[in-house]
Formats: sequence, C-alpha cells, structure tokens
Amino acid sequence: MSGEKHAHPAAEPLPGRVLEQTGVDVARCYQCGKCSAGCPLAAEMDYPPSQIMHLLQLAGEFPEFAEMALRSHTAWLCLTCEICYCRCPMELDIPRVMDALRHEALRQKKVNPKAKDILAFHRAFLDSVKHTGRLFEMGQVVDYKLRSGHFLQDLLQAPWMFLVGKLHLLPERVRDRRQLKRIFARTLKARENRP
Amino acid sequence: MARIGVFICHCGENISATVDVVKVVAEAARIPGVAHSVEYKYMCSDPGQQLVKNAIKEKNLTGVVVAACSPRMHEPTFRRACAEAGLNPFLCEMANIREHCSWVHEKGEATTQKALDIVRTLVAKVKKNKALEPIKVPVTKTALVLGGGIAGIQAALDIANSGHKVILVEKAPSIGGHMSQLSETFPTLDCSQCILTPRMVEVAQHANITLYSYSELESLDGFIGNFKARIRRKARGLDEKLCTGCGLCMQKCPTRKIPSEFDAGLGLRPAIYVPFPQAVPNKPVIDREHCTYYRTGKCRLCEKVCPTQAIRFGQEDEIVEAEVGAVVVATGFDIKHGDFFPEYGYGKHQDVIDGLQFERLASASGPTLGEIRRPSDGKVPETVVFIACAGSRDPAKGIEYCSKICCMYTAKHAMLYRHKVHHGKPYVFYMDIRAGGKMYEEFVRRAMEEDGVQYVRGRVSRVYERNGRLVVKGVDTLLGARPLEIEADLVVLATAGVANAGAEELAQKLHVSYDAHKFYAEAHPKLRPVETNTAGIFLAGACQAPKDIPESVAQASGAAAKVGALFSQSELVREPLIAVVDRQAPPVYSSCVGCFLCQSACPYQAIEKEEFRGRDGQVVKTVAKVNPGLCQGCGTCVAFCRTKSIDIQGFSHAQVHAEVLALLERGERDG
Amino acid sequence: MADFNPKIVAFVCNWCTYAGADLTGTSRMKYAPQVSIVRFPCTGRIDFMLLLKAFAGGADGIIVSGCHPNDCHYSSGNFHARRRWVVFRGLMDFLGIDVRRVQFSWVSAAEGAKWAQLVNETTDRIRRLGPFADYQRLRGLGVG
Amino acid sequence: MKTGFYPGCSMKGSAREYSESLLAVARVLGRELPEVPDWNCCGATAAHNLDHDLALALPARILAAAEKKGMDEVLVPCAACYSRLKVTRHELLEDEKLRQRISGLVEADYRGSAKVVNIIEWLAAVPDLEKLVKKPFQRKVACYYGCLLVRPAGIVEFDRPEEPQSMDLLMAKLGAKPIDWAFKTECCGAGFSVSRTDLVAKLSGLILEDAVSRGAEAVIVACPMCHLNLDLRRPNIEKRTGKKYDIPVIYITQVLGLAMGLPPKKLGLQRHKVAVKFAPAESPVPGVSAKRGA
Repeated sequence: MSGEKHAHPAAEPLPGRVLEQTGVDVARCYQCGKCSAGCPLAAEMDYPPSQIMHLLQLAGEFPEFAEMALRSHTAWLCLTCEICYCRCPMELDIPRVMDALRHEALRQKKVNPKAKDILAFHRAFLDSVKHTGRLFEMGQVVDYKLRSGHFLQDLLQAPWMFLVGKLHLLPERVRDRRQLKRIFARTLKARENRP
Repeated sequence: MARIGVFICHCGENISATVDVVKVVAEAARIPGVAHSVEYKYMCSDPGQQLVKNAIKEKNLTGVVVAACSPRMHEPTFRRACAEAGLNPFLCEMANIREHCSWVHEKGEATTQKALDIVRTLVAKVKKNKALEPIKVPVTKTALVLGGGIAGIQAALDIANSGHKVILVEKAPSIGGHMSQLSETFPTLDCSQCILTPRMVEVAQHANITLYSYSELESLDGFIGNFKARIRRKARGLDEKLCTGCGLCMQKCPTRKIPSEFDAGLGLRPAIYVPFPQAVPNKPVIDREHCTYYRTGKCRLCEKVCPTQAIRFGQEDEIVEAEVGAVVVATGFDIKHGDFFPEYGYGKHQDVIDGLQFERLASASGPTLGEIRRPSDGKVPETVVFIACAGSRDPAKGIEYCSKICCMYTAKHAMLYRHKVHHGKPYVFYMDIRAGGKMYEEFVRRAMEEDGVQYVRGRVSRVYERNGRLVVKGVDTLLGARPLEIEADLVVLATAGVANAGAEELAQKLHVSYDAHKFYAEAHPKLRPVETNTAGIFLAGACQAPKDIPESVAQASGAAAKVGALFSQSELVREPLIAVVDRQAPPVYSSCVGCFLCQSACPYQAIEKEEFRGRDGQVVKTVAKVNPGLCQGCGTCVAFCRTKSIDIQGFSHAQVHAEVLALLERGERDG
Repeated sequence: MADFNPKIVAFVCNWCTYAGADLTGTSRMKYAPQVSIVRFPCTGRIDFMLLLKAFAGGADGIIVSGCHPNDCHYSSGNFHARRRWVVFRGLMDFLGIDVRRVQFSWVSAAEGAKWAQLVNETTDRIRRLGPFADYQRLRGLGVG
Repeated sequence: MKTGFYPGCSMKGSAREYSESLLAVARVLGRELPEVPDWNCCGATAAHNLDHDLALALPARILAAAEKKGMDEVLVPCAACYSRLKVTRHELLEDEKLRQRISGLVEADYRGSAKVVNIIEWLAAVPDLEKLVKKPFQRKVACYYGCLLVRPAGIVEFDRPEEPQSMDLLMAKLGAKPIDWAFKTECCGAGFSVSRTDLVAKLSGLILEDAVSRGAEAVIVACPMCHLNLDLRRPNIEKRTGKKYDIPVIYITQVLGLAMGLPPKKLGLQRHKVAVKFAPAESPVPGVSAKRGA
C-alpha cells in the first residue's frame, strides 16, 4: 500500500500482493465459512467471501483462480460492513482484502462488468470531491446518471428532496481546492496512470 | 597419581577397518596418566569384559576408558564390569570411536588421529571423575489422588487394588465428576451412570482408599516419595458419622429454588442437598450462601427434622495432614460458559444451551426425566441445531485447539434427540468431523445414515430469536458457501473444553507446569505422557488436555502403573548425576553467595535454601542446596551460577574443561 | 588454504544431538573428520565462557547443538541456551571474534543426515574463514 | 477541552436535519461546536474502494486541520465519516512510516492529538442529561447502530460489537423504551443508496420488518446513510416487500431535542420522507406536518 510498493509490477503472485497491501495472510483462513454465513450480500455474490479467500489461497499456483478473484463481482458488492471481520475466528480483515482486490482489478483493468454502476457511482463521487473538496450531491447524482446511463432513476425523488431543503443547486466548496487536487494527483490519479 | 586403563575395541572390523587400532593403542599408552593400553576384537564380549576386570585388579587402575561404541549403547555394560572388579562405576567412561568416528569417516590418517583425539579427551575427563554413590530416597507408599471424576476413580482403584493406600480428594460433595452428569456414552450408548456408579461405590468401600469429598488440597511440600499434603475438609454442616443419608432434611428445606450445579442450571435443588441421588458419599452439604439460617439467622428446620441430630451449623473447615509418596492429579476440565458467544445469543436466550445442559435434558435422571424439552417453555423442540466448534479452533475467542470430544458427543446428542423425538429434525453445523477412535467413525456414520441427522459443513455466523424460535444463520461451504437459514426451537453449542477455574492455583501449589490454556504439562509429549516435570506427580484425564472417557481411563491406569512402579521399592535408587552446591568449613560454609538465580532457573524446583547459624543461633549465611530427590541433572543451574559454586556430578566444570583442553591439545597451530 | 585442517569443537546435548550423531554413524553417512564432540546433559548446562576457552585453547570453530525448541528432555534447557547464545553473540562482537565461527543449531535424535550436513557446512565455512589466529589474544585477556 | 465539529457532506445536504438538531441541542447544552476549518469530504466508501492512500489522505487532511486549530477532539456525528476518521487515525498512529508519508500527501505534520468521537460518546459524556428532559420520549424505540459505530471493534473500541447497549442506555435516559431486537448492527446497504437501490431495499427492508414486528414505534439512527436508506428509500423498500411501513426513522439528536421540548421544526423533523407521527391511539408529536412522499 505504500508508494514504493506500488512501483512493483504485477510480478508477485496475488496472495503475496494481498499480504503486502493488507497484512492479511490468506493461508490462515481455514474455510469455516462464518464470513459467508454472516455476509448480508453473500447470496448476491458470484463467490461468497470464504470462496474468495480460497481462490486467493490457490491463486499463487493457479493463475486462473487469481483471475476469478480479480474479475469477481464480490469485490464490488462488499459493503465494508465489517461483519465478517468482526466474527472471523482467525481475525482476518476480509474487507481489506476486498479493498485490495478492487485496487488490483482497477489497475489490471479487470473490473467485473456487473460492477459498472457501482464503479460509476464511486468515480462520480470522487470527481465531485476532487473538484469541490466536498460531496456535491446534486452534481454527483447528475454525473452518476451520465456515467451509468440510469437517467430516470430517482427522477421522482430529486424535486422532493429539493423542496424539503435536502438538495442544493450550488456546491459547497473547500477553500484550498488546489491542495485537494494535489492529493488526488498523487494518489488516485497516479495509481490509475500506472501501467 | 592417576592410573588409567585404555581398552580399544575393534568391534569386529567396524572400527579397525578405518581406524589404525594398533597405532591408537601405542599413542594412548604415551598419554600422561595412562598405565595400561590394550586392544581386543570384541570388548563387550565376556572375554573382553574380563580383560577390563583383570586389568583393574592387576594394574590397580584408578580409571577406565573403553574406546568402542556410543555410551548410549554399552556404558552400563562396562560400568557394571568395573563395579564387579571393585572400581567405582562412575570412574569408567566410553570413548565413542565407532558412531562418531570409524563409521562416519574414510580410512586414513585423519580418522585414526580423530580416534586418538577422542580417547585423549576421555582420558582427560576420567582423570577428573570422582567416585559417586547412587542416591537412595525412602518412599512413603501412600498415593494422593486429586479429583474424583472417572480418571481419579480409576487411578485410585488401580493403586488401591495393587495393595497401596490411597487418599482420594474431591472438591464437590460427591465423587463422579462430569461423567456422572452424562446421559449415555459414545460409541456404545450405554448409560453413563450405570457403568460409573458401581465404581463410585467400590471407591467408598475399598479398604485401601480414604475418601475426602467436599475437600481441597491446601498445600503440598516435599519431593518424590516424601510429600506432605495438607487437605482442607470443607464444613458440610453435619456430622458424617451420624448422618444416614435419609434425605429428610432435603425434603423439608424451605429454600428450594437454587439452580442445580449437577443439572447444569436446568434443575433446582434445596439449600441442603446431595448433588444427585446416587452420590458417594450420600451425605448432604449445607450451601451456606443460600441457606436461610446462614442468611437470616432463622430456620434450622433441617436440624429439627433430622432423626439422628446430625446437623452441625457451627461446624468449621478442618485441615488434615497426610504423608504421601506420589500424587496423581486428575482434576478434570470444564466447558466454556458465559457470554463469550454473543453472536449465538449464548447466555441471552434460554434455548441456546451447551453440551452439558443437553446431557442433563437427555438423562433419565435429569430435570425433564429424559424428555427433550427446551428450557424456555418446556416445549418439545421440532428442530434442533447443534453447532460444533463453538469456541474451539477459534483464536478470536482465545482457543486455537480442538476440544477433541465435541464431534463425538454432538453426533451422540443428535442421535439421542432422534431416538427420543422421532419426527424431530436435527442439524449439525460442523467444520470437520474428527472421529478417530475405535468404532467412532462408524458411530458418526450411523447418526447420518440411520438417524437422519443432517450435517451441514460450515460455521454459523449468528443465532437470534424471532417469534419464539431461533433463527440460525449458517452456510454450507460445500454448496458454494451459500448462506442458509434454519429456524430452530433449540440450539446446542458444543462449547470448548477448558481447564478448570482453579487449575492455575493448584498447579502452583503442586509446582507442575501448565500450558497457555492452563492445562497441565506432561513431562514429554510422546514418551512421558502421564508424568509431570516434577518427579512423583502424575497426570490423569482431562486436566492435561480435553479427552474422552476411554482415554481418561487409560491414562489413569497408566498413572497408577507409574505409582505402582514407584511403590514397588522401599527406597528409590537413582544415578547420582545431579547438581551439588559447594560446601566448606565454617566460617565460609560455601562459595555460594545466595543469589538464587539457580533456583529461578531450575525446572524441577530442586533448589532449596539452607541456613547456617553461628554459635549464637543467628543465621550467618543462606546458601543454595540441591534436593537430590528432585534434581534431574540437566545442569541449567550450573550455567546460571555466577560464582561457579554449583556443579553437576558427571559433567563437572573440571571434567568438561579437561575434555575441551585435551581435545585441542593435539600439536600446535601448524600441526 | 585448502590444506588448512581446522579444529572444531561441538558442544552437544546428550538426548538429541549426541543421539543424532550416533544415528549418522549407524546410517554410515560420511562427514568431515575435523569436528570432535563434547557431551553435555543439556545445552542449558553449557556455560558460554567455555566457548571462549575453547577458542583460547586453539579451536577454529565451534558448534553448539541441542534439542529442537519444545523438545528439550528437561523441558526448557535449550531455551536458556538460545537466550545465552544471543547474549554471547554480542560479547563475541565486542571481542572482535567473527560470529560465523560459532554455529548454533538444533539437531534431533532422528536427524542423522542433518548432523552430517551441519558438520560439513561448518567445516567448509571455517575453512573459508581460515585459522583463528587471534586465539593468543584471548589468552592475553585471561580467558584461557 | 476544545471540541471541533466535523459535519461531513451529508449533514450539509441530504441529512441537514441531523446537523440542525445537533446544533439546536448543543445550544441548550451550552456547548460550542465550531466546525473544523476548511474541512473536506472524508472520501466515504468511494475512496477506500478505489485507492487506499486517498482513503487515508482525505481524513488525515481533516484531522490535521483540527489539530492545527488546537482541537482536542473532533465530534463526527455521521457514523460513516466517524469510521473513516477513526480508522485513519488508528492506522497512522500504528505505522510511523505511513504517518510520515500521508503527512507528506496532506502537506501537514499530522500527529494524532485530536481524538475522534461519535455522537453517542459525546452525549454520554454530558452529565445529568436526564435532568434536561422535559417531555420524556415515551415510545418503544429500536436503536439502530448499523455497522460502523461498533465495527471493526479493535479500532473503534467503543461499544461491544454484538448486542451494543450505549444508544439504548441513552434512549432510556430520555424516557424511551428501547426494544430488544435482532438487527441492531446489521447492514442497511450503506453506500449503495444510489448505485444498487435494489440491494438497499432488501437489506433495509429486513431491518424495518424486524423493528416493526417487535413493536417498535421508531427507529433511532446516528448515521445519515442509514437514515437515507431507511427513510428516503422507503418507497423502494415497500415496493420490494409489498408491505407498507409507517415507522419513522429519527436521528438520535432529534429524539434528544424532542425530549428537551424543542420545537420539531427546529429539529428538521419536517424534512423526513416518512412523517414522524405515531400510532393513532397516541397523540402525534405536535407541530409536525411532513407529508409522505412526492
């Protein structure tokens, strides 16, 4: 997760990179399944959390399993609700593993196509923050609609929200926006530009 | 002046094929102090030994070095030969020129040179050897058995049946332990009490066994063969000699709603009680915490109704002292209780119970008379979920080990449930099934195949109550780790087996070591499983690690055999290769400065303090002293001693220094 | 330096490494003859000043070997040895003795092959390091 | 003790009633709550989903600003922002190298002097809160903690992660009757409010169903995201479950305000999607005239 570590290309197998970025040694998982049992979205996932962990355990030897983990819908469905981590008998920080998988999938351009909307939302969100320093909900929703193509969603909500004073037409802004731009340039942008 | 004899063996050709034996004999004869140097084809043979014996007498030898095989092979042989020839056996050493030389090097000058080096080293050592006498320790032939569960009962009976006296101490009002709480036992499903109670009675009636129930060990001093135990006999509140066990007091006691320990909290008992009807001894105790008289100063109803006037409210604890030669620790285990499993609602929902509670529900003598009825409303549960590994193999809950017994008892529970509730649906959530043992795997298969127990492979994430039922959020990892919800009426957790609450305190009283989980440590995990690191203290049963009944019984018999071996002699004879502390004439007494670093380093508590008093009776010096009964001769203390006041016989400073220097003596730098 | 014939002393415990070296013999595995064994009941018995004395007496290298952690015949002697070794390494540094001249290891009674390998590797290393010429200096320090 | 206030983006927009009610209550308590100077968005779910450094840098900039202003603690009422700030502080204090690198990114030497407190901690520290209660909030309430107030337990070290009690104790102080229910800490769908409303409807639906089936009259929250999912997304929930739920979702500070006798309008109750009124047998909270839906 540190800057110098980012410089390494994808030479190291996925389990090693996960360990490096998150401190989680996937070998410690003994496949009890408690994470999958408690995950609120396990039923929606292509591979519930315990299976992602098992894919990662084998990913070093079998590149096709690394590929399955990277291209999973699971990583993007993870809500970071932390239930799995909280109850894991081995105290494995699975949400952070999911973070690392997302980062790797983005870097290697292997984002699951079903995660398009979720990714579009995150991008719209961060764009808003990059430009104004704060989330401009109105702007972000418009941005998200453009990215996702869901033009009609929430069309009925917006005027109501506006009426009760929950949506503003103009964004709130941070004064030192240049500094924020610099932060983005050194983090997200630098990462996405990396090969 | 030393007169050392060197005897060099050819070992057929095992040595002579690569070592020039003749040259070694000639060179050895030139080592200062060597009075005799010979070779022979088989030194260990009778003529070879005779060669040694004759030389000792004829040449008046003060020490012997046999250059042959490993001392682990024939040291006893040659030491015996020396003794027979009148030489103290500890003045004989082996020079290992076979395993460490002729067998591992090619034929040549270097190999012969090395053989000679080894001989010279041992000659140097033996010159510093001292005549030693074997250590003799008297043995008190009475055993103390701590804990009256099945392990303690078995150990006590085995020792008693071999003709030795036994003192059996049990902290509860009755012996029987956890086994007496069990309904039926795997893999045979015979009734636990049916097989246990005859043994309990046997203990009570055995002429060689003194039973102290409702008692605890206060302290233990001394060493192997010579322990002194102090036992606290807690006040029962009655005169045991007068009490006939008629039970009238229990019937009349007005305080009746106390959760019964024996029924794992599912049943009730009065304030004066025996834990269960078959209790041994069948004499009640007064629970002073709940008794109306002790709380309010009024009542004494039991005293009024007792036909033999046995009740003694003012009775106090009594301390009994006993001398024993060996101790068997059989204090058993507990299962994990409390709210350590909030995600399963354990401790919150009445219908989430543990394995021992299920035993009581299934037991014909239990609070439901053997009918499976759930605690909250007494309903017969239609669906029961059993959760294995509830706390075991769970580092997050502080327990990484497998509790070993749960796979089997969970299969048994699910079976018993089906036998009693024919239309009931039992589910078992498991991670692995560990059924190693005679007829164990077959037993689990029977649960699945004949009794229709549904096994689901996965750990449960959560149990919560909804509309009077329990929602179990599980998973089946064999079906793609899909989450799975079962609505159950009763949830049984196979909670981890843990050490007893007082295990650490007792270990400190006994000076036995224990592991991170407070289970007592065996002396060697493979080869000395029933001994502790403290000589004369043995282990039996689940106080060492969770184990089932057959294993506990086997270990108990093993411990009893160890005690029997110890008691087979009136004196304990041991090799004198132990540590000794320097002693000198007054006013120095010893070079020991009394820092007692040795004491803290000693793994066997073998270092004691000795006080020297001047003429006026004042203590002038306190120095270390080794208890020869306890010392095992590891020498750890020697390396800790700052003033070199403690030394180990057979591996003394003088001996090892001489060895090292002799080894390096060969030629000068360029030689 | 190829003809340099180093003197190496091995301090081993009776229960694991001594028995392991016996097994090397019964298995007839060959190894370099420059190492000689001094037997101790336990590595916990070894006073590490004895190592200095061995150097002062002319040893070029030293092996200390006992039971594997948790396998000590006396339960904890090897842990004491390991702790002492850590301290001793610092002392060697201070005295200017190359720490590579002492090899600390665990060899169990079943590891005959490991013993042979340990001896050979140590002998090779001591050969490369050359004779321990400073031993006179240690004598000067009064160690010998 | 100087307490700074980090409102976060939602409290300026979709959750402004949370901010309004907090400030109204703080005024009665006589507590000043100056905002952290020139604060920025914490990055929320989006940042840590896409870039770990960014996910640390955004909260670090906020915390560094508070620190520079001499604030001893930062009150973060939004549970989601609280989690991001708390996790960041924890990670940076655990790892000196990381602290230095992130300090470089945010162009300030972040030392971690300012503590991060959530709304429950902040209110629980108010002495004799019960003495300020004028109109006990005598309702059966389901205290909904959600995920991020209590997890990950090792980092937030606040309440116990299973069956937390702190909000229940607070509600009891205000005269409410907290119910024992099963979904206190289950996830509502969190950051999927916009991108996966279907999943939000599913998860939030389970929460409402459990609260209602156990007789709760209101769900109490401490997080704008939870509120959004349980209140604003009510039509989606009802469409999915085919059931109608009238149970209002109220911020913890709004309940406190009501109990203190503050006018509902000042507490922003009119901004809710689901009207804050109670079963016909009992009188509705006076002065609330929010309408259902649009």
